[in-house]
Amino acid sequence: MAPAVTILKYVGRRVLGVAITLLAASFLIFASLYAAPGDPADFLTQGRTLSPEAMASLREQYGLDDPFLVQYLHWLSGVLHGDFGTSFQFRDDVTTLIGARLGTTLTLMVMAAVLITVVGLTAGIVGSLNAGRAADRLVLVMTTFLAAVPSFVAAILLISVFAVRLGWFPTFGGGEGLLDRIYHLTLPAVALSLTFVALVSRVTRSAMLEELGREHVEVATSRGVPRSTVVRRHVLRNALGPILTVSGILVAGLLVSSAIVESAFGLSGLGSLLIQSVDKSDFPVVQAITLIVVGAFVLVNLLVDLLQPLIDPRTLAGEAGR
Amino acid sequence: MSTPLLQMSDVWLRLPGIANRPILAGVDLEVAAGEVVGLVGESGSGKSVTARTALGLVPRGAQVEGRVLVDGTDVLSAPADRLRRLRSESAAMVFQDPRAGINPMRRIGDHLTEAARFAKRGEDVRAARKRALDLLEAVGLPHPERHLKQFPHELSGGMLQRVMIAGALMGSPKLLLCDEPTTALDVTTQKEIVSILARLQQDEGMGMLFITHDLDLAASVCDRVHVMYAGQVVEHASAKELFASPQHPYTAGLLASTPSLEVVQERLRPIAGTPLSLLADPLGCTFAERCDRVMEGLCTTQRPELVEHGDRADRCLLNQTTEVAG
Amino acid sequence: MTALLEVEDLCKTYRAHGHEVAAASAVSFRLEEGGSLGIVGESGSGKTTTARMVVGLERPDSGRIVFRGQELSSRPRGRSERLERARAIQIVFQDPYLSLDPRVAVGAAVEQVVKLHTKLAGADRRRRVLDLLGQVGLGEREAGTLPRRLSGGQRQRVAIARALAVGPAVLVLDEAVSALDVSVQAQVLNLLTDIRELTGVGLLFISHDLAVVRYVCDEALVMRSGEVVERGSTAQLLSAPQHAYTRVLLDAIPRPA
Amino acid sequence: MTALAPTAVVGRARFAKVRAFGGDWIIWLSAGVLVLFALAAVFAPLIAPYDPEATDLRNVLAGPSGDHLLGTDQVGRDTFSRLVYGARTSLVGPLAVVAASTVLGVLVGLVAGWRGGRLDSVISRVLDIMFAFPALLLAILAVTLFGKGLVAPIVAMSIAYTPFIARQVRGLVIASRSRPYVAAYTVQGFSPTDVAVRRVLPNISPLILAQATVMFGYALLDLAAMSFLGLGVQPPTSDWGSMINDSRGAVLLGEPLTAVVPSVAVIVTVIAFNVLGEELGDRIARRDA
Repeated sequence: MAPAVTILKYVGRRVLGVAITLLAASFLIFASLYAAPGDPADFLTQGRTLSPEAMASLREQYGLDDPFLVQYLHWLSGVLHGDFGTSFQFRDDVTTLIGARLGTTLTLMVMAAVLITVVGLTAGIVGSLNAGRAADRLVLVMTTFLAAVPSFVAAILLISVFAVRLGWFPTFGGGEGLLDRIYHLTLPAVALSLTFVALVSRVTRSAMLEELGREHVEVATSRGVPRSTVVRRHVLRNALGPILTVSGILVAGLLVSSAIVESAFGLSGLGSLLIQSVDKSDFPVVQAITLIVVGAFVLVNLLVDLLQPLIDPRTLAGEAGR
Repeated sequence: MSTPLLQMSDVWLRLPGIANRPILAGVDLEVAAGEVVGLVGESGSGKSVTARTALGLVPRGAQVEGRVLVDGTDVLSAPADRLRRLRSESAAMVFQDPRAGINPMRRIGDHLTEAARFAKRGEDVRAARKRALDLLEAVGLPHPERHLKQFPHELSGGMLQRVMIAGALMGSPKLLLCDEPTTALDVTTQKEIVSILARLQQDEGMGMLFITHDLDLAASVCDRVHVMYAGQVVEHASAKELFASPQHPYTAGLLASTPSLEVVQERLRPIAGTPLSLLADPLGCTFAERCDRVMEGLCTTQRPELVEHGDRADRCLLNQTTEVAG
Repeated sequence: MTALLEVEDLCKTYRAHGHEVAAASAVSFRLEEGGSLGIVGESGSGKTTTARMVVGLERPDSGRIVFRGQELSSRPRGRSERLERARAIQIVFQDPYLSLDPRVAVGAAVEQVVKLHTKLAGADRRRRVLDLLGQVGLGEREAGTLPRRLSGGQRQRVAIARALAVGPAVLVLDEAVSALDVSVQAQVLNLLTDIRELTGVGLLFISHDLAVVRYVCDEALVMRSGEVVERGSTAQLLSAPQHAYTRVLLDAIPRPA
Repeated sequence: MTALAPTAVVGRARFAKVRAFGGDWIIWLSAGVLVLFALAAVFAPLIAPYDPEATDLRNVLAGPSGDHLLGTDQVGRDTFSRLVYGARTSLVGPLAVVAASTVLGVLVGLVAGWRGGRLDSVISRVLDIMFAFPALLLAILAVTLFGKGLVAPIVAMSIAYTPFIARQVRGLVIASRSRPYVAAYTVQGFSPTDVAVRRVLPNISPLILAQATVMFGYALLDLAAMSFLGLGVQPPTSDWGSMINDSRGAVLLGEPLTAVVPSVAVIVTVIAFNVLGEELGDRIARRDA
């Protein structure tokens, strides 16, 4: 095993990188307010008449009379304390609004993630192990098709068939209690996952094929190691790195696609809140959700990075040299 | 003489869609216990494919004909299970590039003991580990205990090739196939690896097939040497005879092309042209278009057979016609 | 008398895996007009780093490269200095499959070099290109061919023709025949000998193969871990090696029993 | 022809590229579909039988007939005409995004990869930060700030797609930089800019083109999503994404045709772009193998 110093260096470098990225991202999101046409205060109120208290709290939160950098630091310290400000349309704490809707979105994400992992990986593995045969061609044709089906089309078609025509699933709503919620979220999760199933299975298939062609796989075979063992211990194991990396990048798309799916199914989650807020120019909410999505993406990828050395010991070898 | 460990007779291998000519065109080859047989030739001659075919490792889509017997088992028709047992117990292979041939994500110890743990059920893991330690020592690695826990990237190419050899010997094979085992290494490392291989071969009484493109190396390592060109064995003889009096123009050409350390050469006499393309499939002798002694009208229309002359053989119409004439 | 190429105390250190590796430490040698000098060594000996510094692909940490009495700058400024440096030294690399631009046909590859370095145009330029290809045994038929349609030996001939198109005084060959089959290698070795006689170009021939170096070169250096351990005429290096490492190297070369 | 090494032959035989669709027909079909849609977009006024925005409340959600080839929508507009006109907004948007992000990405990637050093570190760090903003999210943020319509999402997505091209170009350039043929150009006296722009760039451009082709499909999906969310193309202008959005009520009434028609158009176009991009990439890979 690599010395502790090396591991610490590796982890430290990644965590530092993530901190810089998050800081820069938060700055960009805050500064975007100034890219909007007009005075920030006018933009924020959009001609609405706010109560004097609300107006005061708005000026206070954004510190609109302070120098720019002070405004940013003030806002940032609020965010770090869990204070995302006040929503214009709901006249409520953004944090409270988001908290109320997080459950639906998280359940949806978890269900989609399970579908993507199980179906995507399986299809990719089956395809690669049968390269050139009928099963592989089927996987390729299916994934070519699914990768082109946008989540809102999938949503509409699933509603049309399974909710309207067959009546197996509800058309709208998030459900109450865990089981009911899962029942309500089944179609949305399927709609959300289709494209990603295709992408993950593509990546899995090509990573597996690449590993299958390696000489050490032939060496293992030449030594009488059974095929299933070779596939498990050398091919799949070695292919995990690239699969994980691509999956990490896909997380960004998944988070944003959930906005579409939630809108299509009338679910009350983070995504649909985002769209509503755009419609009402509710900047504090848009700002908060943007930051959460970016943060989630960055953290998931940090996790992927931290897992890499466990898969490929050479990852740390590069670090020792720095 | 006992039955050979490896016996290939009239082996053909075709790759439709990729090559127009057969990759192997009627290869005959025997390796007996305690014997080191060399296989030399340039790239594309079919040396590596021959060794892989001996273990039943044929490329997907390949059409194979002929008979390949390893230690009495017919490799080409053996069921998967029998083949697996043969690979883990009777025959093993050392590959050219140890960096590519050992899984970079697993420990050296895992590479060594894997076959024992997964190929044969119920094998004692501790016994496998003990044997791995012994073998690492036998191939001259300084810290066997530590190496077992290391990853491939922590070892040099020469050390890894020793690991590869130790891995091949884990199942105590009777037949060892070495596919250019030193080509990726420096000469000083090559010398060490070759002497390790020679010592182990003698100690264990293994039969060894030694593939190389280096004629001098083949001459120094092997008892008998087969020369391959375009998928055929064009000549074979004892190492000494082959280098002293090559009978096939290709063998002679190879020797004349090799710069020497001993003799001052005014000018090398290379073979003209380039090795036969996979897309070409000439009617006559595969070497005819490069041969400086080609007999027009004969060599380009007639495929020579491998004809024995005493304990050596060659595949050249020149030698056969002079024999008929004389 | 000034040498064609004089290399003085070239040093280059790399940082890798936390520690410093001296790829070349105080490498010095002289190549006379029309001479041929071999550099022999195993992997990691610094022979390729030396070659790359000599042709300007790598900046030495210290040391001088003097060409016909004039020091060559390690980072040429401006067009004329660049072209001047190019005309001093050219190089042929090891891998024939990677050393040619895959997009450019053989004739065009040579022609663009001729165009850069001469004022020749039209039919004159084409004649010059065919001349150069002819020198390496290639004809009009190959001129229109893309590199991927050529064999390894043919590609290496093109690489040589392209280097000669500059009209260099020194040609560096960095393991230029190592990747070739024996029979093809012999063809290229003979070609190099012919070109040296014909054009008087000085050869800096880098190889791990002592027998090949002996065939091509009058003199040679033996390198190990970035240092020159021995230098002398190739005949003397082989028959009476002075340094222990040279003897180890010679001893390791397989000879027929 | 090249004499292949035997091991190379073995490797190729075992893993000869398997394609979903055998033969070249799929490429021609994809190209044909795209040309067809492009022609429809250009000649929309000549092809469409009706004004795509003309409503006819006496004839809503009609099935296909001689009068209305693909039926009508919930306010009686001719679906076929809207499909044909919709090709304009649906294709022009992605074209703008892909063109802008490719030019920008090539520029940034080439500079970073070729110059290397500190400049490269800074650019790479900036690209990392940009990667954290998914294209759709940036488009949504842009709409919040600049208002609904096509312009804000197109600008935002052009920026969001840039790092994909930039990172690819940077990687390819760094790989090329150590290639002997590039070193040879340098040694022969060609100027660094000349080598980068006129020698290296043409060699990697087929791969960039392949990537851009695939990106076109994604850009189309993202822009259609914006229109579906009501944030992109605004009514009554027709667009495939907003057509699907408009059809939601009809779907719930059990009339899915108005949803199916634009959906098929989106899916077929994206498949065509993906197939073309992947085939292009494969061909380059096989050529270089």
